[in-house]
Amino acid sequence: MKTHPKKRIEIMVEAPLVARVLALLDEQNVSGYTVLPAIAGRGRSGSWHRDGLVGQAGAVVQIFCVVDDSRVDEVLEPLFKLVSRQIGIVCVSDVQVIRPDHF
Amino acid sequence: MKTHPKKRIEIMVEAPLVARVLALLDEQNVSGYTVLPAIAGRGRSGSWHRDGLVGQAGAVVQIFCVVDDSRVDEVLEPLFKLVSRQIGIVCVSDVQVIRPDHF
Amino acid sequence: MKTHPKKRIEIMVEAPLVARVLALLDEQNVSGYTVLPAIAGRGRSGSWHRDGLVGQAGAVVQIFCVVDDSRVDEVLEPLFKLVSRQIGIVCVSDVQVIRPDHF
Amino acid sequence: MIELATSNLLSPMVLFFVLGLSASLARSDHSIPEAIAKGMSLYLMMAIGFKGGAGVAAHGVDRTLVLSIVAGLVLSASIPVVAFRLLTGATALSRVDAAAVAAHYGSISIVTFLAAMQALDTTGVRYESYMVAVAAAMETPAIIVGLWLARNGATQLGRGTFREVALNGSIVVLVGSFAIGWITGPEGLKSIAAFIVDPFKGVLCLFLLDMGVVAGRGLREGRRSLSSGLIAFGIYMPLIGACLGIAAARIVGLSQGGTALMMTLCASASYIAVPAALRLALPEAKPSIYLPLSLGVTFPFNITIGIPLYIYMASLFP
Amino acid sequence: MIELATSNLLSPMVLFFVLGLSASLARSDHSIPEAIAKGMSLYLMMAIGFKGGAGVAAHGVDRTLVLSIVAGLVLSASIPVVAFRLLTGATALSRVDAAAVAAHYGSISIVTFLAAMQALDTTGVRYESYMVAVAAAMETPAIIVGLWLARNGATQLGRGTFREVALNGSIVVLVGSFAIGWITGPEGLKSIAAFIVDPFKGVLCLFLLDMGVVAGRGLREGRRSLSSGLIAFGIYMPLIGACLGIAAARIVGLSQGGTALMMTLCASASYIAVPAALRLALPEAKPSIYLPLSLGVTFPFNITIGIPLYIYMASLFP
Amino acid sequence: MIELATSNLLSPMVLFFVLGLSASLARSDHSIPEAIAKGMSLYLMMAIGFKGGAGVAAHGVDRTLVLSIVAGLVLSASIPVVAFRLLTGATALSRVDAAAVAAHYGSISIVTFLAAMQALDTTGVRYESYMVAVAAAMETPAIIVGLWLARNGATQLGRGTFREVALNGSIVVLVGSFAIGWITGPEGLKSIAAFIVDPFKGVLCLFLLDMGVVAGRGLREGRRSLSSGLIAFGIYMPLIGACLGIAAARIVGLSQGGTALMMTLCASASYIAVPAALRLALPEAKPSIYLPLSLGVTFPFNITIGIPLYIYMASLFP
Ligand SMILES: Nc1ncnc2c1ncn2[C@@H]1O[C@H](COP(=O)(O)O)[C@@H](O)[C@H]1O
Ligand SMILES: Nc1ncnc2c1ncn2[C@@H]1O[C@H](COP(=O)(O)O)[C@@H](O)[C@H]1O
Ligand SMILES: Nc1ncnc2c1ncn2[C@@H]1O[C@H](COP(=O)(O)O)[C@@H](O)[C@H]1O
Ligand code: NA
Ligand code: NA
Ligand code: NA
Repeated sequence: MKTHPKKRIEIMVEAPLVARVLALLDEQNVSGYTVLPAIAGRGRSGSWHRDGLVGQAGAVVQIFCVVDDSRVDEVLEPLFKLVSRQIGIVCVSDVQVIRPDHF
Repeated sequence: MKTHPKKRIEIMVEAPLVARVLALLDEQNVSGYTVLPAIAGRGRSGSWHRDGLVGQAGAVVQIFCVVDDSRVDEVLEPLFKLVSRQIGIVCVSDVQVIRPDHF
Repeated sequence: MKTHPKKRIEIMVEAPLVARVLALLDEQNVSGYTVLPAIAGRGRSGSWHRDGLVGQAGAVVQIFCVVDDSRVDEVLEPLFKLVSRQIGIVCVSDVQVIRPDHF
Repeated sequence: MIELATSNLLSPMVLFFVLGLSASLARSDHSIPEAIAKGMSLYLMMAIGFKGGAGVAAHGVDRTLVLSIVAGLVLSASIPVVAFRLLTGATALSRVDAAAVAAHYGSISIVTFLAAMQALDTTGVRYESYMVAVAAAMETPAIIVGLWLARNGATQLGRGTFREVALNGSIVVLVGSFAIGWITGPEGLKSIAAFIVDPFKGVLCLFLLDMGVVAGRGLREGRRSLSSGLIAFGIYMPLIGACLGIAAARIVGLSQGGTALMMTLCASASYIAVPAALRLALPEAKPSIYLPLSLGVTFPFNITIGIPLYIYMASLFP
Repeated sequence: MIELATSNLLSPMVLFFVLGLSASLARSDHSIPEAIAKGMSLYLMMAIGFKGGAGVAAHGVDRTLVLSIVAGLVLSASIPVVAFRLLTGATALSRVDAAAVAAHYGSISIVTFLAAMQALDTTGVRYESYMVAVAAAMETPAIIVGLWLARNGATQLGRGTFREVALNGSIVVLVGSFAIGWITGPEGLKSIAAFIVDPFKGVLCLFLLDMGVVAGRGLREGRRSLSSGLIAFGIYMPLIGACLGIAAARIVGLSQGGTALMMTLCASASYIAVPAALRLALPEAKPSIYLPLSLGVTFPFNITIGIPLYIYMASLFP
Repeated sequence: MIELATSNLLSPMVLFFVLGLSASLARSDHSIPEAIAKGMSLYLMMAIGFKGGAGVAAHGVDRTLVLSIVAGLVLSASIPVVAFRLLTGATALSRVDAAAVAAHYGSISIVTFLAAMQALDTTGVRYESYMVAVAAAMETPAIIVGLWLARNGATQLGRGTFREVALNGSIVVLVGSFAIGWITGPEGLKSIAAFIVDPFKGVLCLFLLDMGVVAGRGLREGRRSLSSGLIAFGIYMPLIGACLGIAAARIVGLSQGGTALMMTLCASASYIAVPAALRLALPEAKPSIYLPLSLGVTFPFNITIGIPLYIYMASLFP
């Protein structure tokens, strides 16, 4: 099947910040995004585990967003500004999609 | 370590359809697949959030499946037919595995 | 934005083994990792489903870890030794990151 | 009537619902984990089914039981036809979307039913314990009729889909618990009453808090996707359903409380079983129409205003 | 006996289990979230531990308590040897797989134990409250013996693994709650009885519904992976265990109820602690054999037929 | 005092907390799913709020209520200033980190408050039912003052952040349930007492087991990241808070029980609302300092030693 190259932006960000990241993605008019749960992790700022927790602090959530190559920079720049002081990481990778018009 | 190229097919599909997608993957004799939960998202057909929900409608789930390059088209074609009218997206990306015989 | 190539190691491993895999990643001094939940799957050793389960046996969990290219082999070798007899798979893929010093 | 409405509106149950709804509309980050919502729903299904079954064991099966179930099946199958006519006449919905919405109004919302039972309990009006079986019977027929309407008279519900619909989790627990309650009778009920009877109302309050949050989310979505004609439909259709319900209840010979419950069943719209079934069998129908309408408009209307109204109407024909 | 069996089979508890099992075999999509299942399990462990400890505080420690625990340890360590012999003799399992299965039957299933206690409560037979401590004691020895059998006499349970096994969550809650119940005594029990005593039976019913679903899934898997010889083992091995249990109980001097519980412990097979431990310490053993066997065959057998049988057998030696 | 301390330390509640803490420090894999922890927290908020509101409905509003809330607001805003001075003087924390820690100690921990109420109930000391409203009032002011301290007097709490903080889930449920309890009064309370009153203490025990595990995790993290000066602060700061609390309570004219609760509120440190708010409004403050300190040091101190001490101190001024 014919597939078309796109970019997958993946954002690991602390839970209290999720609403802001999603608002930013909405502003950038990305075609869509998905939020995935995570249960534990470790990074420079220590380790965390969701089990037994009630509050949001100390948790990290994953957001991914498939966008067109041409839009990567537009999205990354404000995103990086938003999360640069926060706990988390941002990765970009290549994916192929079937319906290019969808993104 | 020597690694071998494979393809990772990733399917975001609305929850009521999961059983059908898995049945299709079984039929296609893929070597395996994994279903991951998602907690929220937005796409062309609006936004959704799992919190507080009892029913399956309005939720999207992620399924991924690592297959050999040679099998991608075989799997994608019926898959695309199944999900084309449904809410969701399909992406394909490159991965490397250690044990090629496993897939 | 300028991005830098890294590798994403992805480990699907049965839940009872997670603590050992994380301990190994700690020993290898990777800069971080994240554990993601999974809800169901199928592989050579049969299918599984988390729903309704109390125990850990029969569940598979996903761990991912972004590392520098130069470190992939160092991490993969002991990792493969640890999980080779267990249920699960290991994949490696390319990603781009913004802050190379982070990894 | 005013008194009844006030006492309903000021019950903990409805107030918790309003709390959840307001929090959601004020965009509070309040949220109840999916697992907890499912756990409570499971508990409520188990409790309501068991109590209903034990009630039947205590009072025996009579002709009214059978007639009520038949009436329920007929209503669930015919209300979608009425709704479909109204929708194709009064709104700009496509045939498929109109049929999808219609299916929701023929089927039922168990939580609305529970809230009505609780309101009757509070006011001391008695009702037939087998009404929960009527509720279960009304869940599915509307789906089949809805698909038939969508396909212009050509039903296409495959066997696989049918099983997926008929064996969906909550129906299994509801009907199964009803059967177990019936088998073990009042004795069985007594042995687990401290779990399924005593805390029931409190759990329902917490569940309605959650439902308020979810309904508020639906309402927010709906503000964007629903026309005013559709929103009006979400309010007058329950009233039409309730009228059909009262007529059927009188023919069947239900008690005053049973009549109010039958009206509630007819007035309520599904937002769990039918949407899931339609995503499988009628994917071209837009969930962004039927979900907000059922969940964000009709459900809050029934919980706050509908239920006391139906109880009042039922009391006019003693 | 017949009466006992019928009353057990028609108890809400067993009927909910059968409901879950049937739903699962009929491939209903019914499912209970993992978090809810874990929450219920936690509750049951806490309740049963606390009640046991408070019981010991009320009745004091006697010689039988110590003897029963010793008997439990010995049985947990010796039943795997018997099972291993039978398996290597009567089935085509590899040494490692036979040892893995054997370890499961030496260890215990707490839910089976709870169901037996509930059945005794219903029939009014009393039992020693410290039996829950015997249950806890029997959880681990079988694992060590199983590994020893697998490695041909060379145990290789590293210190890390041992801690992982011994400190697994449910043992900690069970033993900890027992200790707290003991310390705070009947006074402490009274203060939280509305939580851990009154709704207990109802929660157990809901949990057994879930266990039925899970067992049904195991059974479906097992149909593919288990030979008929193994399935037979899953049914006669509990009976052998029960006989060893009755002998030990009589030597120790347990009451009639305590005897039935000791039999149940010996007859039941682990499906939580042992599988997790073996995945760590004996990864070459195939979980597709031991999990379906323990969960899909022995567990349903014990819940439906085993328990009334053991109670009956215990009543023959007053 | 000794007696009070012993009876507190040997209560099921504290013992379950110690069980969780020990299991966590022994690195047991014991864990309670996030959803269950959230569900229990929701239940406790709902129950405590409702009971408080129903209490106010029964006893009426008086001058002390208003004064207590004003006192709470003032304390919540001024304790961070005291804490900030101590931290910048006695530890090597940066300005921003000191302000962040200070904000935690001005705000409150609801679970500590619940444990104190339960301890009072056990010893039979009465308290004002509106204290839960004081608790709610004390949650937020400390955050604003903390940010002001961090920014050197220039508050920068955007409107968005403010709404996120003020409408956070648990405050909404607590205040909402308080309002509903007030509206529906003792009548409403009676109707759901079997859910929110009877099992309350048991649920609190289970929740404290969970909190023990979480606190143990915090303690383990803290061993690495906290200086001994900070750990000392985590123990003497609650005592300073309690002294401020007792002074305020005497001025306002609270009862003996109310005084102990006010002291507990002042002594306790937030670990839910404040950390989340600070991650949004003050991301440069290190959570690896404030979380372990509040959760791993102050919280266990208050639960085990603090609460009986505050109750004792309050009893000295009848
Ligand atoms: N190299 C990595 N690979 C995978 N996940 C990471 C990595 N680094 C950080 N994370 C995740 O991001 C969270 C925050 O990272 P940090 O800001 O480095 O503390 C961690 O707790 C992990 O869950
Ligand atoms: N570009 C995207 N990136 C990530 N997830 C997406 C994207 N588009 C859609 N999704 C996910 O797929 C679901 C259905 O998409 P749609 O069919 O466009 O409504 C959304 O709710 C998202 O969870
Ligand atoms: N090809 C695959 N694609 C995605 N997930 C897989 C694949 N193979 C195995 N898995 C996952 O890894 C688990 C263990 O695999 P196995 O060791 O093959 O039984 C499975 O249950 C799946 O969850
Ligand atoms: Na209806
Ligand atoms: Na056994
Ligand atoms: Na404080």
